[in-house]
Amino acid sequence: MELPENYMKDRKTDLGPPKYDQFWPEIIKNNYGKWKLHKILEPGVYMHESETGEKVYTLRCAGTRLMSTLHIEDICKIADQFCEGFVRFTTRNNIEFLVNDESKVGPLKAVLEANGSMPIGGTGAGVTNIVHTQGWVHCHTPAIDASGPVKAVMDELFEYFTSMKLPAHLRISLACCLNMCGAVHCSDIAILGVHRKPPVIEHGNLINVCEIPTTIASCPTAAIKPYKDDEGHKSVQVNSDRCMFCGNCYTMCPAMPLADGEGDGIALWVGGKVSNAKSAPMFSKLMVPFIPNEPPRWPTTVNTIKQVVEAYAADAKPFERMGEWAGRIGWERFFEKTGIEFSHHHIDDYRFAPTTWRTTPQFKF
Amino acid sequence: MELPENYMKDRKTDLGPPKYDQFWPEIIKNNYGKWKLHKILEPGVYMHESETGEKVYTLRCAGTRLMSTLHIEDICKIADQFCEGFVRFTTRNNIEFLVNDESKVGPLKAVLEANGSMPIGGTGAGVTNIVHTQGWVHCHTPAIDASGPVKAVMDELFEYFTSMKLPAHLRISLACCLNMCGAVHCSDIAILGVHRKPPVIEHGNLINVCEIPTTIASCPTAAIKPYKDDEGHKSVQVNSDRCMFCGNCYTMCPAMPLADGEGDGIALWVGGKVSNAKSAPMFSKLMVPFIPNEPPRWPTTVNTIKQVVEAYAADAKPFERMGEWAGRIGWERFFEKTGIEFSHHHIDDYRFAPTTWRTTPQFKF
Amino acid sequence: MPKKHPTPLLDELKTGPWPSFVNDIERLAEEGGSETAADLLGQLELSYKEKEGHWKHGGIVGVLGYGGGVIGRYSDVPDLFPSVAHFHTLRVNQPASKFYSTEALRFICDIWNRRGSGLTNMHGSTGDMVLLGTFTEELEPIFYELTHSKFEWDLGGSGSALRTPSCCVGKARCEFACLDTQAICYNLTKNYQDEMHRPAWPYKFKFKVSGCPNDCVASIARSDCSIIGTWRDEIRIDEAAVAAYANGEIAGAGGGHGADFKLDIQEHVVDLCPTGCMSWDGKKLTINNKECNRCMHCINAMPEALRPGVDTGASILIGAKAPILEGAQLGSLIIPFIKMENPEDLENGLEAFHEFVEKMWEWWDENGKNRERIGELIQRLGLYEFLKAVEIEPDPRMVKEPRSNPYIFYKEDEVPGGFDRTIGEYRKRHAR
Amino acid sequence: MPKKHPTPLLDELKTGPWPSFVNDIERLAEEGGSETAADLLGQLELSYKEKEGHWKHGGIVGVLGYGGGVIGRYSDVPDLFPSVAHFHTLRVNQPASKFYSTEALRFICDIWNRRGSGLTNMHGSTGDMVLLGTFTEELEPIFYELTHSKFEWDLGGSGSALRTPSCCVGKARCEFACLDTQAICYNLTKNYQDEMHRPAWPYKFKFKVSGCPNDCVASIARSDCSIIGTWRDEIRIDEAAVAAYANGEIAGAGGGHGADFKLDIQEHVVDLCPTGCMSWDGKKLTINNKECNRCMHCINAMPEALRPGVDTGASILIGAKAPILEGAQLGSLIIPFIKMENPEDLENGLEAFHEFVEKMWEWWDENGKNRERIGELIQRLGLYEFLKAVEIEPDPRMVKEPRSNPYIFYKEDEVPGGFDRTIGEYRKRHAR
Ligand code: SRM
Ligand code: SRM
Ligand code: SRM
Ligand code: SRM
Ligand code: SF4
Ligand code: SF4
Ligand code: SF4
Ligand code: SF4
Ligand code: SF4
Ligand code: SF4
Ligand code: SF4
Ligand code: SF4
Repeated sequence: MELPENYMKDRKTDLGPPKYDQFWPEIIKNNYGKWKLHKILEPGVYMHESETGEKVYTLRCAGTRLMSTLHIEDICKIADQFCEGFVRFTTRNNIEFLVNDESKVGPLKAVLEANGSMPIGGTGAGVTNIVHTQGWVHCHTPAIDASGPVKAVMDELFEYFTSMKLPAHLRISLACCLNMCGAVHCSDIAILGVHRKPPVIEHGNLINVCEIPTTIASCPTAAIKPYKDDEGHKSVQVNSDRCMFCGNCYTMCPAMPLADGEGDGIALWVGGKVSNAKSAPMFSKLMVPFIPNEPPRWPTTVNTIKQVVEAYAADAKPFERMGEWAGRIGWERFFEKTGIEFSHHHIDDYRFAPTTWRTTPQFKF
Repeated sequence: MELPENYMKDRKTDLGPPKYDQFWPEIIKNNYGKWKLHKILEPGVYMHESETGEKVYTLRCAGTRLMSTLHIEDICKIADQFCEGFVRFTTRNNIEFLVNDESKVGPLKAVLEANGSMPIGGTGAGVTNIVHTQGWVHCHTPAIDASGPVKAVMDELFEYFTSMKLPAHLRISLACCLNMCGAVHCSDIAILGVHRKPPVIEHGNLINVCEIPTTIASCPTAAIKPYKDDEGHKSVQVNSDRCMFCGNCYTMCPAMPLADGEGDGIALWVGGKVSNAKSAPMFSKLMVPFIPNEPPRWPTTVNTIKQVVEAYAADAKPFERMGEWAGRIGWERFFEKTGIEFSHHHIDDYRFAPTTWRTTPQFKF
Repeated sequence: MPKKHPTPLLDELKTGPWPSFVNDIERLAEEGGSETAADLLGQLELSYKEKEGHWKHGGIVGVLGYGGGVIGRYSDVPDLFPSVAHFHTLRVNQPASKFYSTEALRFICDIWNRRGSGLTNMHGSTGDMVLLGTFTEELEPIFYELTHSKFEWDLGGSGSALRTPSCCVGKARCEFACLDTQAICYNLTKNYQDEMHRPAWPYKFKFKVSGCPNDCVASIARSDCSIIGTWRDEIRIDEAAVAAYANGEIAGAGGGHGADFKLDIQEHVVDLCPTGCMSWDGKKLTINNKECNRCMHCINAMPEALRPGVDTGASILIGAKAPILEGAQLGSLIIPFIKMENPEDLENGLEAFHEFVEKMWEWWDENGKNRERIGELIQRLGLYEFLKAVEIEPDPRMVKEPRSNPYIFYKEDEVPGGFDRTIGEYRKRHAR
Repeated sequence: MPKKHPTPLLDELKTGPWPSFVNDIERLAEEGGSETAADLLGQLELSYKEKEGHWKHGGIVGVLGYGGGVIGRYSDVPDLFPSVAHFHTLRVNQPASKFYSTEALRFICDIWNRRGSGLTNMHGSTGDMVLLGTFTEELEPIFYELTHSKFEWDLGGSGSALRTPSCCVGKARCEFACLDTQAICYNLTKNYQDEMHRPAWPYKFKFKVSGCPNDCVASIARSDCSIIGTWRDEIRIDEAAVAAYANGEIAGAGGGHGADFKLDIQEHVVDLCPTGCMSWDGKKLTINNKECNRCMHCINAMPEALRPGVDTGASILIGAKAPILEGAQLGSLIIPFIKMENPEDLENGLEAFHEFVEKMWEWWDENGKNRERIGELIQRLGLYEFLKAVEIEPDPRMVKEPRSNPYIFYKEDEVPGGFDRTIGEYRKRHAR
């Protein structure tokens, strides 16, 4: 596009997104709201049949999410070749190619396989893409990288991406700090970046970049107090005993960074879910309080997840999500069967802590 | 006993209670720890069989709890006649007569029936005695009487005391104020005395009978503040908006009574349990926020309880406690089936309130 | 004796099938000639009219050397009802599980007829025999008579002290009992007499002992320290009796649902087992004991066929209480399993348990605020602080589920390099 | 182009079956000749070495008239990696449910190759297309190009504003959809453009729309206002298909457990129904729809035999969010059922819902503290305060169970006689 000289003049705002239906392939337009059933034909390949008798075939393949325009161009080429020039992305950042004829499935698969960067899978009772966030690629508050751990974990769990042999869906998410942009708080397995050192404070500069009252108010545990350093700078100080490393002060005040190579790392969570199928949605629960950052392939994290997935695969019943399984067998059994260690960090001590304590002698030896 | 002149001299203290086993009838002594099974033969009459082959027969009858020495003497006479001079009281204040021979059951029953004040019952899947507290008979903080409502309710539910046709145990408790000496917080049905007016304050006298700082500190919602009245008396005042009528201030300071004929009355609770059978213990939940005091027979309270018991009796499955029933059918159904009204007071707004909100679209129309 | 005060309202509580306390008090007033009973009825009638109680805030009364056991009570309308002007209560420590000889009961009645109102609670909610209503000057004489009797009665607890422990009937008459409930109750009461009679704590403390998870003394809801019998081996199965249940020869639930209740082993037992660890093929009942959580349901339903195991002990739950002030609490599981051997031996029985109890009290005493129950203190400082104080390792059995919030308070020594960092070092790597 | 920075650590992420973002970025650097991509890899390698991020706290950058849509970002090691000295992100509002034409995608790519890093997130966690990394001076040109294109792209939300709504694929390709998810999402986005682009609230606010309780867009966990499709009539049953499942002719769960998964209707469907409202006699599947809570499980398990009803609408849940600061929240059920008709009509569709939304925002705006999400405000002031503000009657469907604590705050007008009492009156009845 040719940019006019005064591009600030003729502005358009408040347009909102393009209307969705212009991006629908013919078969979707024709059968909107008429779908009758679906069948997953093989991992990553599923068919929806309409009341009109028409069928649409979807091939789902892995999206890295962090992707270059070159990769998008690859996607477009395939969509042009097979899908009337349309493609969609799923809510978990996979790529979906829709074709209107079964005969196109084979050739499309062949092209995707040939591409090498678009493995097919992620449907049904398996592991699909990991919802994740920015990590060291873009954000200023991360305790871990995002794309790196995701790649390492998915390499290890790849067989579950391309198969449907788990008891149920297994949804993994990653967020690089407690802000949890990955909304990992309701995932079967969650990978969370955590800081473990209180903010280090730039007394000489704080007053220039932060408002002291707002900074003090930002702390949920009231750990922050006003302070004047030796050189007379007005600043704040943190009572380390009360700091739980949430990072909210740093969000409000750039002069209080938390990041630290030794202090930061991963906490693993388990047993959350979002769907309302059978049981109501559940929060993820703490599984491993801390694993140090181990770039580039985070082996301890990867192996721990693998270990838990295998224990779940071996023991849960069909349709049983991770959290339903742990609930049924009891958390004492969960820790026993997965071989994960239980520590005092697993015992809640935040606002609703007492509601999580066991108030019955019902337990398993 | 002849009291010596100087009875303050030869004191004995720290004796503890008499040893229990001196009060055991022969058959208990002989079979202690050897009991093998029990059979409830009819409501209020049950037999325990020992590994030695011996059998003990227990007749349980209603205790009023508030009882005169004359009534105790009546009990003693019966115990002398049939039970080798022993008798016991249950944890719910019923009276138990134990006999060592089936042939004694009939005559003992006859004597109890003749007495008129010792109805037999209270076993198995029925209503047993109401655990209760002092009310207007002894305590200084009650919002209701205790013995009166208990009598009125038990008169109405009497058929369930003398039968075992409910789905499961139904345990009713009463406490005359939020101190809950009846520990009504875990009962199938609980009758609770509640105040609804903030304390009225005796400014002219407060400082003589209360410590102001302790009084202020006693309030869980920080509703109490220091105050000086027109006449210059140091006192406190209460922010009515923050008062939840817990009465803790009055416990600490006699110059702040809450009791009020119009303000006080009954809240009904439902669905608690103590035993660990099947489900873990549960708290009772609010059923009716308020019913005015209606002495002498508290008809609204009595009828409401009856109504709920009948709905439960008609709909619950065998072995299902009140709270298990409500949990299975859902609380929306509980209110529908019992005909009780749901109001905003039923929605928790105390410390753990958010954990009680429904976080799923799973509900019943 | 003619009726002293007319009681038209109370009179309406004289009819109906449930025994009438009004009749009983009136009988005491009339047949027993008790002025106190008559005045009590009079004052109660006034309360029924006004819908307000008429007792004053209790003053401090008691017996020498004890800080509790007596609840002071005065009428706020003493001119109208002078015989209840004082109406103090004595808590007499009941014998464990509340068996009495008639001799013992009559002894109490005799004192109480002479020196008190003749009215009692059999029993108070904590478990004491409650002697309801006497004057201040009678307290010491009553105490003398109680303690110098053949039975050597003593007072129970009140105030910020150990309260009178109580227990279920247990092995004395229950086949489910996994504990010597009376012996444990007696052991604790005798060992902690000083803690009971001389209030020295932030607030009250209660023990209750139930022989099995049916918890017939409601310990899990009503005692700071709940002791509940359980077992760690296998449920005993009598196969012949199982067959008899299946054939309808034995009424289910020990007859507790009526003699004609036909137990369906699948529907009423197996399907209701909370862990799903039972199975029934129409012939054989199988229990996967490893997965059983010992809830008691199957045993309750088939008491002639199933019995608790024989390697018995207790689960200890801490912190139950009524709602004042932070809301009611149930006991939290702290010791999943502990043997409770030789409680009859007051010196050497229950040593491990006593040690635990004393560590707990010490921590509470040091950290508790005025009127803070131990359960509330644990809520305030966190379960782990309590576990450290009583030297017990964290265990997943202590929680329903692990924490779901990410707010972990790491201590400095857990983090390599500690907490001390300088902004200079940081800025070397990260420009402003 | 030769490699600008050596990346031995990142190179280890090039192998393995999962697509490698390192390969992709490197390809952009090499094949696409992007300095930015090369510098990004260099800086990321440094982070991998030091285990610390190298981005500074974002400054305030954006486009004129908008308070959001751009996240400012600067490197804290700009001397080493000058091409990522600025690395701002644009959030481009995705089309509802994320179908694209290749033309549309290529248009974006073209701008981004010329004016940005060539790196994207397809998509961000909220749902936007995220264009990752550009310089301040490029922002307005990019915005001009986006808005003046055929597709009239616009930015999404950021800051204390309405965030970009998103939805599941819905009726476009899902037989379970009870809502026109895209139309609702579009309706809300279009109607609330001002709220999206001009942050004026205490904090962020998110809508997400799922067509059924499977909640494929995770709305109940991730949106302040979660709109979930449901129905209030009966589950449609195709008896022939039920028989086919019973005979093993159709793989269970839509084939999602593998083609060879044999569904056992009793074990896998009826026994797992959370309300126990189904029964199966080996021939006929019966659903007591009145007791169904529409969890979707049976439909998920037998999609060829069972379908949601046809009288459809939405359940509205409010308050979901991540843990900062009071702990994570799930949405709480506020409107059990509301029809969501004609969302295509931007003017007159969804009027009742808009009214609700605006009342909610008004209350939040008036009462919310800085950085307080609506869910936290409801926690702070109580659910009933919120209900009053949105004029919705309390309903037992809003709670898992009623309150169990006795602490009810009665208002003066609920109590006969009110709160004003005098001690004089009281003392007339009760002496001191
Ligand atoms: C494409 C997508 C919607 C979209 O708009 O993009 C989608 C599509 C389908 N979902 Fe989903 N779900 C999608 C994200 C989700 C999410 C959201 C998430 O994970 O963040 C959930 C909630 C997960 C959770 O509970 O934690 C989700 C929970 C379900 C469930 C409930 C499963 C359960 O057992 O709890 C079903 C039912 C089923 O699979 O039988 C379901 C079913 C389906 C069906 C079968 C619906 C249909 O008839 O077409 C679709 C194919 C399923 C499959 O992958 O096997 N979908 N589904 C999303 C694909 C994500 C991906 O790339 O992997
Ligand atoms: C006598 C007494 C113990 C005592 O030391 O005094 C006692 C005695 C028995 N209880 Fe109990 N329970 C006694 C109070 C309790 C309490 C405490 C309470 O209610 O305050 C509970 C907890 C109640 C609750 O959960 O709210 C209690 C929960 C049970 C249960 C569990 C029932 C359930 O379904 O949850 C059983 C099992 C059963 O009945 O099948 C049981 C069983 C029994 C058995 C069958 C035990 C046995 O084998 O002897 C006894 C006769 C039961 C009956 O009444 O049908 N007992 N039982 C108490 C009689 C109270 C009364 O006068 O009515
Ligand atoms: C007599 C008795 C009620 C009865 O009629 O049986 C009783 C009576 C009183 N209780 Fe209680 N409590 C009695 C058992 C209980 C129980 C039940 C139990 O022990 O199993 C509880 C609930 C369990 C618990 O401990 O939490 C109980 C929880 C309270 C509370 C609230 C404590 C809390 O932490 O929530 C108070 C308030 C207080 O301590 O100031 C209280 C206070 C009182 C006071 C002393 C009133 C006061 O504010 O000072 C009452 C004196 C009444 C009087 O004039 O007779 N009473 N109190 C019970 C003691 C008799 C006995 O020794 O056997
Ligand atoms: C880009 C994105 C992550 C991603 O990689 O996809 C993101 C990135 C940031 N989020 Fe987020 N959030 C993103 C979706 C989310 C989500 C998920 C969602 O919307 O479904 C959540 C959890 C749900 C929720 O809203 O609670 C989320 C919860 C947060 C929070 C915690 C909010 C809370 O109330 O708990 C913060 C902290 C804050 O606002 O200061 C935050 C803050 C941030 C900031 C602005 C960092 C900050 O402290 O200022 C991040 C900028 C990163 C960067 O440099 O690019 N972000 N953030 C997502 C937006 C992309 C998009 O528009 O599509
Ligand atoms: S989770 Fe934290 S570090 Fe990661 S993108 Fe969100 S705000 Fe940034
Ligand atoms: S990290 Fe969180 S807890 Fe620690 S000082 Fe900052 S705001 Fe407070
Ligand atoms: S419940 Fe309240 S009023 Fe009743 S006896 Fe206990 S303290 Fe007194
Ligand atoms: S009754 Fe309770 S809430 Fe009200 S002022 Fe007294 S202590 Fe405070
Ligand atoms: S608690 Fe158990 S042992 Fe004790 S009486 Fe009840 S059933 Fe028997
Ligand atoms: S005791 Fe309870 S958990 Fe154990 S087998 Fe019996 S019913 Fe099941
Ligand atoms: S939420 Fe329901 S309607 Fe939407 S895609 Fe998932 S299954 Fe289909
Ligand atoms: S939708 Fe859920 S609750 Fe309803 S019948 Fe199916 S499984 Fe049962």
